[in-house]
Formats: sequence, structure tokens, C-alpha cells
Amino acid sequence: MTDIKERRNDTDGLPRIGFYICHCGTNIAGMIDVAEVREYVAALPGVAVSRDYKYMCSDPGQELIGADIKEHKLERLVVAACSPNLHEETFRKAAARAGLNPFYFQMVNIREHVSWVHEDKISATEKAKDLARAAVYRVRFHKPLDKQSVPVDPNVLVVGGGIAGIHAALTLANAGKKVTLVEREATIGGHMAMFDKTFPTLDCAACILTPKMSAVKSHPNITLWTYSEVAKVDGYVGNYKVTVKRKPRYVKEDLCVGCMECIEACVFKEPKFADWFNQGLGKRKPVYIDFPQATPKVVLIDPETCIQFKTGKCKKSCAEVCDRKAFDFNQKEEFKDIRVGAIILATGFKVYDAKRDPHYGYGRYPGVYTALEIERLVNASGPTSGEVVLRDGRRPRAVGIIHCVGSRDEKTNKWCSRVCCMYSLKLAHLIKEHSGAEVYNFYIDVRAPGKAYEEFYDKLLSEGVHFIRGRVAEVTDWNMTPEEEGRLVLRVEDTLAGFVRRIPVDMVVLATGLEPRADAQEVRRLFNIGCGNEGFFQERHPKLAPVNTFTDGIFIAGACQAPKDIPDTVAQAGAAAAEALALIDAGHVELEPNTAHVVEEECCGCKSCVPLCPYSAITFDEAKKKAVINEVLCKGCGVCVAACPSGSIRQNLFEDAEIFSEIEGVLAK
Amino acid sequence: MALEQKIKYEAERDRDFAQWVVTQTGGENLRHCIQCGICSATCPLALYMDYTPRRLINLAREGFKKEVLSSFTIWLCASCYACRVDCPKKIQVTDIMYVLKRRAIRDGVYPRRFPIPVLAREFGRMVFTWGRVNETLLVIDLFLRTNWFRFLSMTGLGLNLMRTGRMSFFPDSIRRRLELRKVLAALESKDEFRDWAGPVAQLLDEEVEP
Amino acid sequence: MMKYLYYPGCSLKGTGKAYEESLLAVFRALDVELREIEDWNCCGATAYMSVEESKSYALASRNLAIAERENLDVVAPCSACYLVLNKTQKSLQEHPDIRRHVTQALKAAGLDYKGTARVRHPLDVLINDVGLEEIARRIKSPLQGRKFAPYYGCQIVRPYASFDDQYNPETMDKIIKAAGAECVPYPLKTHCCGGSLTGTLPEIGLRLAYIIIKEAKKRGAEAIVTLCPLCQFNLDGYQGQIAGKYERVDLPVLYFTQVLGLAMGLPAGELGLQRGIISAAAVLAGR
Amino acid sequence: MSQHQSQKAQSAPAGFEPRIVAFFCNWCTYTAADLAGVSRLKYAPNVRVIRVMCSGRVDPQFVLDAFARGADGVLLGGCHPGDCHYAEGNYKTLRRMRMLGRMLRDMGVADGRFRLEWISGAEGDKVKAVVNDMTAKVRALGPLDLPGKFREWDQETAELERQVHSQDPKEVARAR
Repeated sequence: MTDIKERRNDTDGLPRIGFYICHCGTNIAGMIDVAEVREYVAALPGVAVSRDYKYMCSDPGQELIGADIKEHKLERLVVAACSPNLHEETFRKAAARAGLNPFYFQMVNIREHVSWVHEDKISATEKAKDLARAAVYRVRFHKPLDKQSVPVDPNVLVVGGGIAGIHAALTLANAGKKVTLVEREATIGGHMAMFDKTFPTLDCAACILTPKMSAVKSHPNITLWTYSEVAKVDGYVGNYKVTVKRKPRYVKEDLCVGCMECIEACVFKEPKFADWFNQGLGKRKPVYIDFPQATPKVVLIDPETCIQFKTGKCKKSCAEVCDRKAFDFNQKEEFKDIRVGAIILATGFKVYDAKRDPHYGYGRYPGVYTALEIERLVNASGPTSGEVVLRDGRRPRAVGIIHCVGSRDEKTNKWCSRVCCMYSLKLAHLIKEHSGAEVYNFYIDVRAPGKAYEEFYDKLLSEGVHFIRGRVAEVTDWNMTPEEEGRLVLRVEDTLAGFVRRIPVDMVVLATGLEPRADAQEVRRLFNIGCGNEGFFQERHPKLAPVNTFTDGIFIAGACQAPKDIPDTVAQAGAAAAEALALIDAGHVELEPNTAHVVEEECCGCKSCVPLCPYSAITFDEAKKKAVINEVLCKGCGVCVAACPSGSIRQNLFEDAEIFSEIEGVLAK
Repeated sequence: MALEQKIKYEAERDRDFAQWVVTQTGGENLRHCIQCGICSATCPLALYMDYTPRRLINLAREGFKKEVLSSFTIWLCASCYACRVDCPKKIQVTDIMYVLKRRAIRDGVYPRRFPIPVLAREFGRMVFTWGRVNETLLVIDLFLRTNWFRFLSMTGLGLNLMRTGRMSFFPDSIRRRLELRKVLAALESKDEFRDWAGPVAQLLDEEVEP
Repeated sequence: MMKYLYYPGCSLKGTGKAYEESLLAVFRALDVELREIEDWNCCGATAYMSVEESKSYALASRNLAIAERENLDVVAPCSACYLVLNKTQKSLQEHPDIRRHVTQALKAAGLDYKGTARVRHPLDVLINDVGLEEIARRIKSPLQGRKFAPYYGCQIVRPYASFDDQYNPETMDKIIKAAGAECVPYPLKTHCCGGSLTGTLPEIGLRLAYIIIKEAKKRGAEAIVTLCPLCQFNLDGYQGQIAGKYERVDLPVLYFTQVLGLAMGLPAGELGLQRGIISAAAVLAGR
Repeated sequence: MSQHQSQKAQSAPAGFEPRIVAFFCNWCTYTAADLAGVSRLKYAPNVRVIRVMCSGRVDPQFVLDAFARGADGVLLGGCHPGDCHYAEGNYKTLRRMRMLGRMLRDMGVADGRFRLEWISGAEGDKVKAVVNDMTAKVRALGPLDLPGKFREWDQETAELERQVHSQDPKEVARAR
């Protein structure tokens, strides 16, 4: 322990306060004169001990506080350090260990709010003094409180049935927890089910995914609701009530065995409608199944294209041929309520819409494809059975893969989508393997930072795939030379060579980036969590709480949090499942005691608070003519407290007296 | 074949210049460049440039002032703004070219007898004098100052223009020339290289108002 | 009757006379009044910005200050003028220092600049104010079967135009189609014609112009339709020299206002069609 | 002479640094301020943040009290409309603060001294922009110094009372 200075005061009958200022190495001490603050606070009324220490949050730092509480009979504790979001709990516990009620504590944020954001030492130190003084004034009014403990419902909801949701659900189910897995589409599998191979190992996506999909289906602890969406979420950590909307498939899920004879029997002899799963490159009938391994293997009818739904005059050969009598054209959407203790959101991503980059000609030139389309094209069960051919059936002689489409571009999405480099390498390999074409990669930087990724890049280089460092300006059918005639030309600066090149190809693959889902904002409001600026769900802490959100009991996993590849997604899904398990297996959860209550004798019975509460926690006792707050329902926002004309509503931790003294303290100079 | 030494030493960098560029209008985002090269790829003139726009941006950012200001690149820019629209970092490449052109003129390092800066200068003079530009006179002036021979080769075009009534040998003038000169004179001290484009004050002395 | 202020710019009074003639004729026929800005001066084009920054803004803003006296939108048909005037509005908004200098200088000459004038292109006015329906109603002799290459050039769509797409503009295509003609798919719509380089560095400028003309011909166009006096001058005027250096193309280059005027039944003489160096006779045949 | 004095009082004295009290909601704006810190954004050191769970907890009296105790400005930060952690607390804030804003204007507290901003947890850069902008504006307005004014008013009142008690009608009339 270094340089501990202290001052003892006779506190003149005021509660005895201990003040501690943290150096945080040089994070705080580099900008704030901690010794000056320590001396200043020591002289404030009520302060019995004032100390500074290099790392208050460390064990010796906490022990120092504990020892002082006992030795100096401290009755209040103030720590000036980082954000309360980081270490409030740490110091509360330190206080409790030493026998002081943990809520006799106030934290002062002088790192995130002072030392990290200011550049002038004198004014930063002044600000730290003001904030410390405010806490010292405030903490006198603190009251001893107890945390409310409530039981945790052991069931879990997982939203999204891609690889993240599947992995999280299986992990929890294997641990013996009941899981409800809700998926919007008719099958689970997500984007991964569409892929052909996975990088860098080139193992087949279906081979590693489908066993997990069937495990979900057959697991006794998992309830699988596909073609369903979460409609409403109520409650709080450990005790959520969720309403799920189940959309009608017009086929009874428990009766259908997936024989697909109905599809054969459909009055449409040929598949006619663009199919979502094959990115529109393949066709389906109005009664269909997304792909042979769809889970659950249950057909569904698309009312938009089905003749029975459009005209009411179909002979319904599909229903006739079904000996299980599974068809029900009158099926309606259903709403189901479930109760869970924790929720894992694994809602995935959206592929960037390549039409937003008109200079790459997607939608204008048939030879331009998105990467996901190529995934389907090279897939043996895809629309061309794995043949790499153009829309007109020709085999491409040369293929150009343009990286960073909808990534690293402030006009569209400024982030790096993280997976495109690697999947572009994978597609380059597969295209070359399937078609023998000459393949060009147009990249800005090759980002291959994963286990065996760089080695994969090296393999591609050795295969003779071209790597041209430069962002393509334009895909055009404007030809300059005989060689370019009838082909698509890419204009690019070969930045390593230092000149512009025109490269004719037959097929262009746009390595489209990953975006937040179109409805990410609605979903985050539904679950009361946050989104970052770019629209991905916000984790509680970028390093230390990557799967937690600001709402306790709600966890995030996979690409809904940020673009990530399959290994990272699975790891994160496991982490989210572990966090949920930790919450559930604790059996109960302690709630922050910042709820409000009515001081009965002061309530004038005006009822102005009653309609203000968004949780209907306030009722009116007609017999006593007083408002009553149900503290279990109260979430502690304090709206009613601010509105009460007689001042009879108090909010723990945020009482009027506490806040007024904080205002007084911050300005007293 | 002559061997050329390509190494650069830190002493050859002009850090003030690099600092200066980003303070100029349009230079704000310069440092964000990721060297993707889309500016060069989209540039219709890049194939003639000694440094592609991407390389020029990097040279400017690193402070290689001599290379930047004496390059043809800045003078070849035709202000088509393709680079600016395409740049993923919203770097205002076209405006940076203007900044560098103005600096090259101020520092007197632009390529001599190169027609583009001459055109810019003569254009400026004509606007000062008349308030408007007569393309015919401007072009004649340009050729007389740069390349006599080419002037002769242009007679075909000239005759065609005369035939179609698109040529005029009389300068078109605004009425309130003095008003315009007052405006420009008031900015004398604001532009960095006031001596170059011609002494406005002198023009002010000539009373041109009818 | 719709009213606008009209900023012709130097080219429309010189080599681009036909643009002015056809523009005024078409707008008159559509009952749209264009009132020339009183005593306007050169906008400074791209050349002046290379010389001095705040003076070039001052040049442009003198026009804007005069225009502001009347509460009307300004129509600027020349792409360079359109760009410079818009750029000035935007720069003076974004850079308070430049704005202060420029407004003070204007004040010294008794001019008041507020930055309220809206600068627009005739295409914008035709599509968004007059409307394609109204235009269709005025078409008297549609140019059935004619194939044109719509060529926008650079400065009208980049970087300021908000009325059309920067990569694949379509407003002029719509006018050409309204006139009854066809547009060939033309990937060089927004490529650069070389600007003033045809004059300063002909070996470069001619190549750019040649590429544009040749591709239009290759795509089956009978003429290029453009909206910029400099583009028209480069593509039309230099075809003789292009023939000498590359090959003979012989493709007329028209203003979109000439095409529209023809379809509206206005006489060719009023539309300045005789001013093309490459004769538009083939396009006019049969009318 | 008096005119000159009042002019002097209006313009900010040299070196004046405003003191601004901010009430930030725990979920959005306080988090955004944390994010600004983690991102090492630099902004003016004039704001002192008081954390509340929801901007809806801010009683208009808090704002008045801050001004009365010498704040030159008060900043209130909450989640964007529709984003409130407590569903709709910020709408209640908005309603309340509109009214308070009018009242402050009537009391002669200039517009720029009280400000309500919606700043989401992701908008660390907005914290910086708002704090800098507000600091500059309040600095230009000069000190509010309500405590000083209260003292002056108290003195005037005391003086008036003294004169009233002195029972000299002439002096009372003159004092009025």
C-alpha cells in the first residue's frame, strides 16, 4: 500500500463518513489531483476518514474500507472512482461485509464523467471536488434498505432459431431447463441452413447443423414454436410473462408427418413462385416446405399464392391426398402466454440489400449475384444442384468477387461485417472447384483473424485465385476491347500496382455485409433493451458483459449483437445460456430496492399518481382514501414521486431529501 | 535505363503541410482515408495522372508536399465529382484538389506553360474585367499563351462555330462592373494569394461605370 | 402561370445559344415564365475555384443576392452554373467563416445575401413542378421510333442534385420517353465528357468525348441528348477532330429541350436546331 | 451611467465559467455519458451530473432549486421518445418541462439556461455536443447568480420595511 494519507475529524454529531478516492492507476490520477480532493473532502463536515488509493476496487482497497468502517465506526461510505454501473455493487458488498448497510453508500463517477473526458487538470479537479461534496452531502440522508428477493422462474425463452438460438436452447435443455424456442420462419436453421460449406474447414454446413436441428425437435425439454413471433413481454428479471403469436400454416403441425405428397398433388403442376430459401433462384408451389431437412418437417400454405385462398374455388387436391387429415384452411393465428425467468435473444441479422449500391448493377445485370445466392448455387441441394452456371445456363469463364459491399462505407454501413472476407475466400474456392473459372477477389483489406483463417487465405493464394487490392468503382456492360465484348467489366484501381485496371468477367459476386434486422428497433422496444447507433442490440459492457443487456434477465447471442461468424456465434450462445443458467440456478434474484412507497398519513387522496404508473402498481384504497403502491410491481422510475403534490410518495435511494442535498452539495462553493 | 533512388526519409516530410491540408475547406475527412482506391477507379482521368488520386491523398496526408504540389494529378482533375460521390469515407476529394491547386499557384510550383493553370488564370482575368466570360476570346487567349500551333489546328472548329452562329468576338459585359469589383476587392485580404490573379485595386481605379 | 428566375450563365449566351433558344421556347409553350436575373455575372465555373476560394464564392453569391430580391426559385440550365450556385449555398451554410467574409464583401457593394434562393435545374422544374402528365398533354408530334442516348454528364447529378439518382439518373429519360422517343440503355450516362480538357489537353479530352459518342452509336442511338452546354460543345464540336484521330462517328448531339420542343410541335428554327455542327437533319427527317 | 452599468451586467465578465447542473436518466443519458468517457471524447468540464433512474423522476422543484442555489444552467437528459426504460416516463418529463420552461421564461431565466435533451445510451457523441453547445451558450449569457439577486432583493425588502417602520410618509413615498 502506498501513500495513504488520512484525516480524522470529530464529526460533530453528524453521521461519520468515510471518503475514498481511487487513482485507477493513472486513469483518474493522471487528470485529477487526488491528494487535493482527498484533503478538500477531509475538511467537509461529517467526514471522519478521507483516503486515496491506487485501486479502490482491488481486494486491498476493499479491505481498507472494511477495516476503516470497523475501526473508525463509519456510518456512511462515499467512493469516488469509476461509473456506478461498474463498481457500485462491489463497494456495497464491501460495506456489507464490514457490517454497514450497503445502501449507506454513494458512488462518485470521476472517471467516465471527469478524468476521461476532460483535458484541463485544474477544472477536472474542481469538478471532482464538486461531485464528491455532493455525495458527502447526499449520503447523510441515506437510509438502511434491504434488497427484495424474488424467486426465479426456471423456464427460459429463446427467440430465434438460427445456430445461436439452437445452440443456446440445446445447452439449457441439456442442463435440464425447460426451453421454449420461438422462430419466425417455418423452419429453424436460420442463415446457416442456407450455406453450402463453412470456412475455414470446408465442412458441409448441413452436415453439422441438421443433427442439432433434429436434436431440438426431439428434445423433451424444448418446446419448438416455428412460424411464431413474440407479441408482448411483461414482468421483470426472473418473472417474465411473454405472449407468443403463432401464425397459421393451414396445416396441423401435430398431424403432418412431412411425407410431402400434398406438394406433389397440388393443382400447380410445376413450382412457380420464387422461393425464399433459395433466394429466389429456385421455385416452389403454394404448398411447400422450405428445404428437405426443414425442422419441423411440416408443410405450410402460402395464402398469397394458393388458389383456394385467392378464389375459394380450388379442388384442394393437397388436402384430399393427405391421409392424416392435417389440412385446416380455417386455421387462425393463436396467442399463447408463457412464463419464463430468462430470455435469450438470438434474432440474427439481415443481409445488406445490394440494390443500394446501384453502380454494382445488382438487379440490372443478370450476371451480378449476391453471396447468399452463390451459397445456394454451389449447394448440391440448391436450385442448380451445385452447378455454377449463369442465369442463362452458361458456365462463367471468369468470376469477380467484390468485397465490402454494404460494409466499411459511410454512405451505407460503416462497420466491417467481419465474415465477408472469409466467406468470399470460401466462395472463391468453391466456384473455382465447381466451375474451373478464373476467380478475382477485389478487397480493401483481407481480414482473416481466426483460428486457421490465415492458413485458409494462404491456401487460396496457392490455388491461384487473384487478389486485387482495390474497391471496385463500377460494374458495367460498356466494353472497350474485343475481349470485353458481351461481358461485365469491373473498373478498379489495383492499389498495390498503382494503376487502374479494367477486368472483364462473366459473373460478379457481391460480398454483401450484415445489417441489423429491419425490425430490430421494434424488437428492442418489445424487450426493453438498447441498440447501438448502428442498430445492433447493445450489450451491457463491450468486454465484461458481452451477452448481458441493460435489462436483467435478457441476454443476447449471435449476429443480433454484431456481425460474427459461426464459431463466435456458437461461443456467444453458450455464454448466454450459461448466464441464464446462473440466474435460474441461483433460485432467486435480488431486486434493487429503489421502489416507491406512499407515506399514508401525508397522502391527500388526490389520485394524481394513479394513472401515471406504466405498470399499474398504484391503486387507490377507497376505504382509507389513500393511494397504495404495490412494491412488487413498482419498477422504481419515480415518475409518481415527482408528480405527487403533497410529497407523500418516497422513492428509496432517490428521496427528495437526498436529491436536494445533492443539488445543494454540487453547488455549495 | 536510369536507376532512380526511391527511398524517402522522414526529413523530407513537411508535417505542417499535412496539418494544413486538413484545416482547409473539404480537407476535413482526409485522414479517414482507407486507401481503397475507388476514387482512382472512378476517375476518368486517373489513367493520365502521375499519382492516382488515392496516392495523392496519401502523399498529402503524410506531408510529401513537393510531390503533391508539383503533380499533374491536381491539374487533370476535371471536377466531375465522381470520387467524392463514391468515397466510402465521404472525403471531399474534388475539393481537396481545389485546395491543392490554389496552394500550388500560391507557392508557384504548378507546371509552367501547362495549359490548365493558364486557363484558370485567364478565366479569372476575364471575369474580373467584364463580369462574364466569352468562350471564344478565352480559348483564343489560351492558345496564344500556350500553343500557337494548336490554335491553327483549331480553325476548322472555329469556322464551324461561326457558321452556326455560336461564336462572338465581342466580350459580353455586365452593367455594374464596379459593384462586382467592390465585392472582389473587399475580399483581397481573405484569399491567401491575392497577388496572383491580378491587381484588383488597379482595375478599380479604371472607372468603368458608364 | 409558374414563374422562375432564369440564370443563363455565359455558355448559354455563347456556344450554347441553342440551349437557351430551345429552353425559352419550350418553357414559353408550357406557360412557364423565365425572367432573366438582372445584371447577372459569371458564376466562376470550375476554373475560378482553382484560383481563389472566397472570391469564387463571392462571384456566385452576387447572383444569389440579386436573385433573393424576388422570392422565386432560380433556374440554372448549365450544369456548371447549377453546381457552383448550389455549392456556394451549401458551403456558405456550412462554413460560417467564409460566409462572414463573403456577406461582408457583398455588403461593401450594397448587396445583401441571406442564402434563401433555391437553385434548380430545368429538368427538376419540368418533372416536379410542371409534371409529366402536363408535358404529355402538350406533345403534338411524338418522336415515334427515334432512339436516343440520354447523357447527363457529371455536374448535374454530382454531388448536389437531389432530384435524381447519382448513379442512374432517370429524369431526362422520362422527358425523352414523354416526347415519344426511346432511350437506349446507356451505361455512360454520368461519365465525364472531359470538360475543359478538350481545349487544354486535347489528347485526353478527345478520348473521353470519343468514348461517349462511340458507345451511344454502338447502342443504336440516333443522337445523344444532353443537358449541359459544355457537354454538347465537346461532343458535337470536336467530332471533326475525333474523326481525324479515331474514327468518324457523325452523331448529332441535342439538348433535351430541343427534343421536347420538337415533340411539342415547335418549329426547328425556334429550337436552334440549325446550330448543331453535326447536322440533326436525320433526326428531323419527315417533319 | 446606469445604462452603462446594466449593459455591463448583461455581458459575461471575462473568465466566467458557467456552472451547469444536469439530471441524467440512468438508462440512456447517464449511460451515454459513460460511453463518452469510455470513448475518451473530450468536452467542457462545466456540467455536474446528478443521476436519477428516469427523467420522469425530476421534480420541477429540483430545477428551480438548482437555479436558486446558483446554477447558471440546468440540463435534463432522458431516453428518446418511445425508448424510455419505463415505457413512457420521458413523455411525462416532456409535459412537465414544457410547463416549467414557460414558467422560467416568465421568471426572466433566459431560454438557453434550461434544456431538455433526448440522448440514447449509444449517443456518447451527443453528450459531448450538447454539453459543449450548452456551455458555450450559457457562457455567452453570463452568470445568472440568483443567490446574489435574492440577497439584493432581501436587502431592498429590508430597506423598504425599515422605512415603512420609520413611519415617515415622505420617505416611504420616496422609497417607492
